[in-house]
Amino acid sequence: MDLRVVGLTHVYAGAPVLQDIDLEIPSGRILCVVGPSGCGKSTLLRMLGGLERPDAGAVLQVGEPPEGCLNPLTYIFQDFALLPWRSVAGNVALALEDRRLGRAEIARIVDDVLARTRLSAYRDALPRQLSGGMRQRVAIARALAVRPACLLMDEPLSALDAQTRELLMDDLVGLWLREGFTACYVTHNLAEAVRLGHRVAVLSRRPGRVREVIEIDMPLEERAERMPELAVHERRLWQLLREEAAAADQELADV
Amino acid sequence: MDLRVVGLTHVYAGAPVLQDIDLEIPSGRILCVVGPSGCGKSTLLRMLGGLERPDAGAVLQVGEPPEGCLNPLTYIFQDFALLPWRSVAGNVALALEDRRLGRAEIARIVDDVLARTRLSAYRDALPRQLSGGMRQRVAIARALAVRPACLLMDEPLSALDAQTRELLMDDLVGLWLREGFTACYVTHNLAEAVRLGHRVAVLSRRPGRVREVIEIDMPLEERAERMPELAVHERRLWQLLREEAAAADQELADV
Amino acid sequence: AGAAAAAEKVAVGALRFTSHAPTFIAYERGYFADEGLDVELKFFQAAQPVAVAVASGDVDFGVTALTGGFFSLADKGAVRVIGGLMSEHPDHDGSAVLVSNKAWDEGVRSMADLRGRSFALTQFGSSFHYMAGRIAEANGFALEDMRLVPLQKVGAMIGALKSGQVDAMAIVPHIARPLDAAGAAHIVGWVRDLGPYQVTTIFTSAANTTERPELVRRFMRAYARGIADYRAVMLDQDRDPAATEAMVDLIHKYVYADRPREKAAPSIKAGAVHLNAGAALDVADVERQLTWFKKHGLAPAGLTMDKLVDPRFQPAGE
Amino acid sequence: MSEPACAHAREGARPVPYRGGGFAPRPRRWAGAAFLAGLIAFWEMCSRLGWISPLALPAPSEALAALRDLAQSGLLAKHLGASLGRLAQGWTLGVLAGIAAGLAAGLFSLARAGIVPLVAALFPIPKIALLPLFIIWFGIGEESKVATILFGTFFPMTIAVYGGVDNVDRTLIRMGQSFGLSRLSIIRKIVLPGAMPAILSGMRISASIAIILLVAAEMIGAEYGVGAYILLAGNLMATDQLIAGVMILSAMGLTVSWLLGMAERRLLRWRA
Amino acid sequence: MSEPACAHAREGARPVPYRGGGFAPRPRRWAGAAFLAGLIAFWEMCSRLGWISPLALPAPSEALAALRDLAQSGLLAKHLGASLGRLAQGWTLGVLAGIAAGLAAGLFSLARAGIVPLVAALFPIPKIALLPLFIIWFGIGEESKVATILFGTFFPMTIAVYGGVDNVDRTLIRMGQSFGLSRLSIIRKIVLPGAMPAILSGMRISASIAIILLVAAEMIGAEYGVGAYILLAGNLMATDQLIAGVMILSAMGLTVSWLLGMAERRLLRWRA
Ligand SMILES: Nc1ncnc2c1ncn2[C@@H]1O[C@H](COP(=O)(O)OP(=O)(O)OP(=O)(O)O)[C@@H](O)[C@H]1O
Ligand SMILES: Nc1ncnc2c1ncn2[C@@H]1O[C@H](COP(=O)(O)OP(=O)(O)OP(=O)(O)O)[C@@H](O)[C@H]1O
Ligand SMILES: [Mg+2]
Ligand SMILES: [Mg+2]
Repeated sequence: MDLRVVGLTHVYAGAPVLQDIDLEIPSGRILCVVGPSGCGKSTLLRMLGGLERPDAGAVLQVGEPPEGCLNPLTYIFQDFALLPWRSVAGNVALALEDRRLGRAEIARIVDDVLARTRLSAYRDALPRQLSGGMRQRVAIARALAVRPACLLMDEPLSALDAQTRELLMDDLVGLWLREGFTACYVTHNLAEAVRLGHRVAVLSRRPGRVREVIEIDMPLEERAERMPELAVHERRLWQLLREEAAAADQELADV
Repeated sequence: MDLRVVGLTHVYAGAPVLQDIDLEIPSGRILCVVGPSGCGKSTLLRMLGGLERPDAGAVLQVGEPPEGCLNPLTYIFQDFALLPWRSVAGNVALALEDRRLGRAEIARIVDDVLARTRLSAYRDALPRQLSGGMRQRVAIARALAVRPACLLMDEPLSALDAQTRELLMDDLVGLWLREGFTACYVTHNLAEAVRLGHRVAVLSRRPGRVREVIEIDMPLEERAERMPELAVHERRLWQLLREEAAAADQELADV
Repeated sequence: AGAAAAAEKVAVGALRFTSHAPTFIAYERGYFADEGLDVELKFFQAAQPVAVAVASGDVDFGVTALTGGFFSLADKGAVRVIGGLMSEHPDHDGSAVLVSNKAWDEGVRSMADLRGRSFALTQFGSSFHYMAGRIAEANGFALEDMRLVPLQKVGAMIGALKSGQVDAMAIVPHIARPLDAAGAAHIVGWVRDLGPYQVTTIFTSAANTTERPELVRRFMRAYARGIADYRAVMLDQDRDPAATEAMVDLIHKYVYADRPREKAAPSIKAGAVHLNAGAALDVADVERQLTWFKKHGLAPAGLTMDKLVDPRFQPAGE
Repeated sequence: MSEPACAHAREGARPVPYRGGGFAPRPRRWAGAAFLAGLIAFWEMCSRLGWISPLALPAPSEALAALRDLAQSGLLAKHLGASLGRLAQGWTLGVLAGIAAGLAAGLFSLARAGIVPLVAALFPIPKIALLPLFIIWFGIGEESKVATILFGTFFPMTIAVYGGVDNVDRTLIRMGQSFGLSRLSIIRKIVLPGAMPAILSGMRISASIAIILLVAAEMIGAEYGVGAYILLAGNLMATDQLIAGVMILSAMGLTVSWLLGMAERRLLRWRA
Repeated sequence: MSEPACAHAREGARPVPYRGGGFAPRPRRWAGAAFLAGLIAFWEMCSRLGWISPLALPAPSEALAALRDLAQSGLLAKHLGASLGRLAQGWTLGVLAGIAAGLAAGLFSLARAGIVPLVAALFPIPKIALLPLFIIWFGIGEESKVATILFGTFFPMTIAVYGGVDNVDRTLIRMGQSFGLSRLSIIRKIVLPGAMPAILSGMRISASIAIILLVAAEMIGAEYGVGAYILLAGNLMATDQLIAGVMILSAMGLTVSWLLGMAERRLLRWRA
């Protein structure tokens, strides 16, 4: 299932946020999106998932989601969006409850994803009893539980410690290798972007436009070992962002 | 004003979270704290700021805060803690309102910190109209506004884009050079830790203990240029955390 | 009458007051059953809802004072008066007129002194309102010369009188006497001195009078026996103490039932009132009342005696 | 959105299904007014066709005629003036006292221990049952009427406010403490605005209760007042006037609801 | 905490001042009961010393004596049974209908446009004023009594519930939609639990109102019932019985409040 963004434009209360975005996420590929804070990345992701209607343009899905996939387009929210009244297991189960799965099947899936996100010991804890990083892992576990065809991830690893992040990144790569999902991955961490993205789209400052899309050919599974070779891409991204920031500073100075 | 942590221990509902923590933050120094997610970093920070009472042990403050400092121990919360009903400027002003400053003085300080965090254009926006990164910048602006003697920062940069992060890190270094505040800085980003910390404390997995404290002698102002030299520290931290994670995995496997 | 076959179901609205005793007597002693009536008692907290319930057909018979609301229902063709029950009688204590200690100290000694004074009533259009009108009329001043204060409940009226917030009120003797005796207020006159007064009447729905006159007649016969029993014992309680105690026992089942009998008995005895023998109706006084209510805009102008009273159910004689 | 979608349709592409939206009712002013008007028209029709007996409910036109009579007699203004004065006093005092008590119960353990059971014990006491005692306590003047309304609004307000305070996000309070705000500042700037949705909801409820209690309040020696008018109409079984009086109360309720709706839109603008 | 603090005191060190805590009232069971008991004892004392005239308020001991008489006559159980039955029916129906209407008004624009003004217009209508009409509409049986309580609880419940629904975090709802939950699931699993604090607060208010309305409900043709008992006591000017009846109502209110407190602790455990 490919996703295609065509001429997408959005305006919040008179202020344009996204302008003429054209993007393509071919089936089984990961698109990373980077850009200055407030440039509209989260907004773009909401439109990809059908949670918001663009003012102009469209998000198209080409082809069918694969078998066994419970929720084709699945989010990981920037602010986690956990139900405070449900335990960790309950929050994960929520995503499965409308799917006509047996109780036992649900329990099995929940156990599985909690183990993969190293949360088994916190099954029955309430969100308020968890640390920030643990909450984010619950949100990731919930997303993994529905076997998504396309994952829409809004800085999914930002609150995690380096170690867990590394592990989950490996996990994501492994998952991708096994299941070949499509993904749009918003991040601020350029190392993450070059590690996970088949392509990296750089958005300009608000109103967000696509400034450049960088292709990275190296297979995902090799990247962990060949990080130094990726540095060139990281530097290129860094430079693009720096230019954006400089331009923004210029604007502010003009005001 | 030094901060000293003596034999600090805390238990949440029967489960120990922090155990026998001894730490020293000398006046004008920055202590970075790293550790696995859920090991009690935020809890430790709450106790440093007097927001929670430890079950045993104490947090001591040695000496007086410097002149002109409005709120000696100042937080930057992991989840921002912005008042949803106040505008950006109003949220920053909140911290100043109980201080017998004139209206004009408050407005001046607010303008100043909003400019420093590049939020001047969003003075009157409400939190719900801001992106995640912008919210975090508001929280930082609010903390800077009270000219703290000791900043207690809980992953203050995690939701920011690389560029803004770099700028704010420079800003923090600049601020520190000018005003020499004391700080306890919790982060998951090891690069940040070695860039900002005079010392870096590594906590073990839950229940958190101090596993090691690394001293970094290089002056802060030189670090931006001499990053490669810092790599050795970063690798050392990485290794310590990796061991913790391995041990945690071991435990989980045993369960 | 032929009771046995199929007793007719009849609902009677009742209030837990001693003045409703004939209802309880006729019910307990089987007088209704003798007439082939299968009576069900329905209890109310105030008389007006009984009239509404009769109008809506939920209840067949009730007892009420003549009030603005009742006249209005009669005018709508819903209810009709078929007999008289309680009345002021020269030989018996009826309602007394009380004044507060404050008014007494200011020199109010008789009903004539009530001009310019405040007078408590439950509601406008109630029988208390009418009594105030009679007092004014008999003493030669206008009703407007008194300040009428509606207080909804007898309890509230007494409270207001005791605390001197109103100057005067009219009330049944078994409340008036103890107040006077305790020095909480002063009796300055009796309503019976103002002339004959038909206080409460028996009524039924207009539909019953036209469609089931025979039933109404049977009810009235049974009711009259209840009244006769009551009069025989309660109006001269010392003549046959055993009968009196039996009557008190009967009434105590319905009135003051939540108090022990020994506490309830004095109240029941003191509450004995004058009831018209044979449920005879003082038609002339009813007409006088209707005129008065109409004059003060408290009854519909179009209401006639024909519409209000159905005289066919009056006993031939005592 | 439709054009590009069409352009790509032949390649088997279709727009991502829209799943968001909803759960955000927008005020539709005219719909509400039209609905009420329709309801009254329907009632009039039923009355005219004889589907509703005049004994059960007079036609709205009759009630309106009674209302016109009242207005022409000049008494409407007197009744309204008397009632609105009592309402304004009783409700304002009740709401302020309720906010104070609710805040105390929401903030202090000891206050909660005293206030919650007291409210639970005293709120269910019917004002009409206590009328005789009210007369002795507060007399038969304006005090007793204002007191009736005050007591009626104080309790629900207290409950709503402390429920709202309980629901204020504790991390915001911790934030205020960390900036060294005084207790009073925290209450004024964090707790009160945070509890504002519940306070407004409580004001909606207590305003209606205050209007209801007009009748009870004006049972005691009231010469003028909408409640007194209704009581008299009830005593005389003048159902057209009764309904006219009830319509005045309804109009008051609608006005208060409309004012509170405006206040809500202003004060809760920060909510999505 | 004290030992190390002392050890370091001579070096000029002092513990960081504790600024957190507070703003989290803990239930203190005994304090509440003790407070009420103290209040009643104080009242008794005032009565005995003659500071409160028996005219203004009978002593609690007299009311308790009346209560004992009532219990011994065997009527207490009958009164209580009748009233509790009416309460349970009327309140349950009113609460359920209120939750349904409140949810609808909180979720759908059109329902809101209809329900909000209707509630604003009908809630302020006093039940006592309509008693004559209630008799004609619902008769004098149990229906009219249950209906009185139902109408009294339905409106405040509706207001509380839609206020609560408005306050549910919209990002949680978007999350539910993003996982393709059905509308019903979102309402059941996200909106209802999110509005639960407001629903419980509304139940507190409506339960008290239901108890208040017992008196109004039992004005019409009630043979047994606490309200009927109070009305009779009022008619007969028996203030000791009046207060005894009021005490029964208070006890009911306390019981409901206690039950709801337990429900709150269970259902809202997730709150800090
Ligand atoms: N409801 C809203 N009303 C008005 N403006 C909004 C609203 N939501 C978002 N915005 C504005 O839209 C812009 C884009 O927001 P968005 O959350 O998409 O940014 P982002 O790229 O995800 O930023 P970050 O990296 O900081 O998360 C921001 O400038 C924000 O102020
Ligand atoms: N209120 C609470 N009740 C019970 N347990 C709690 C509570 N708050 C925190 N904890 C537990 O204490 C531990 C430490 O939490 P803390 O938030 O300090 O972690 P952290 O080191 O900041 O993690 P992160 O890096 O993910 O933010 C966690 O395991 C958490 O489950
Ligand atoms: Mg974002
Ligand atoms: Mg943390």
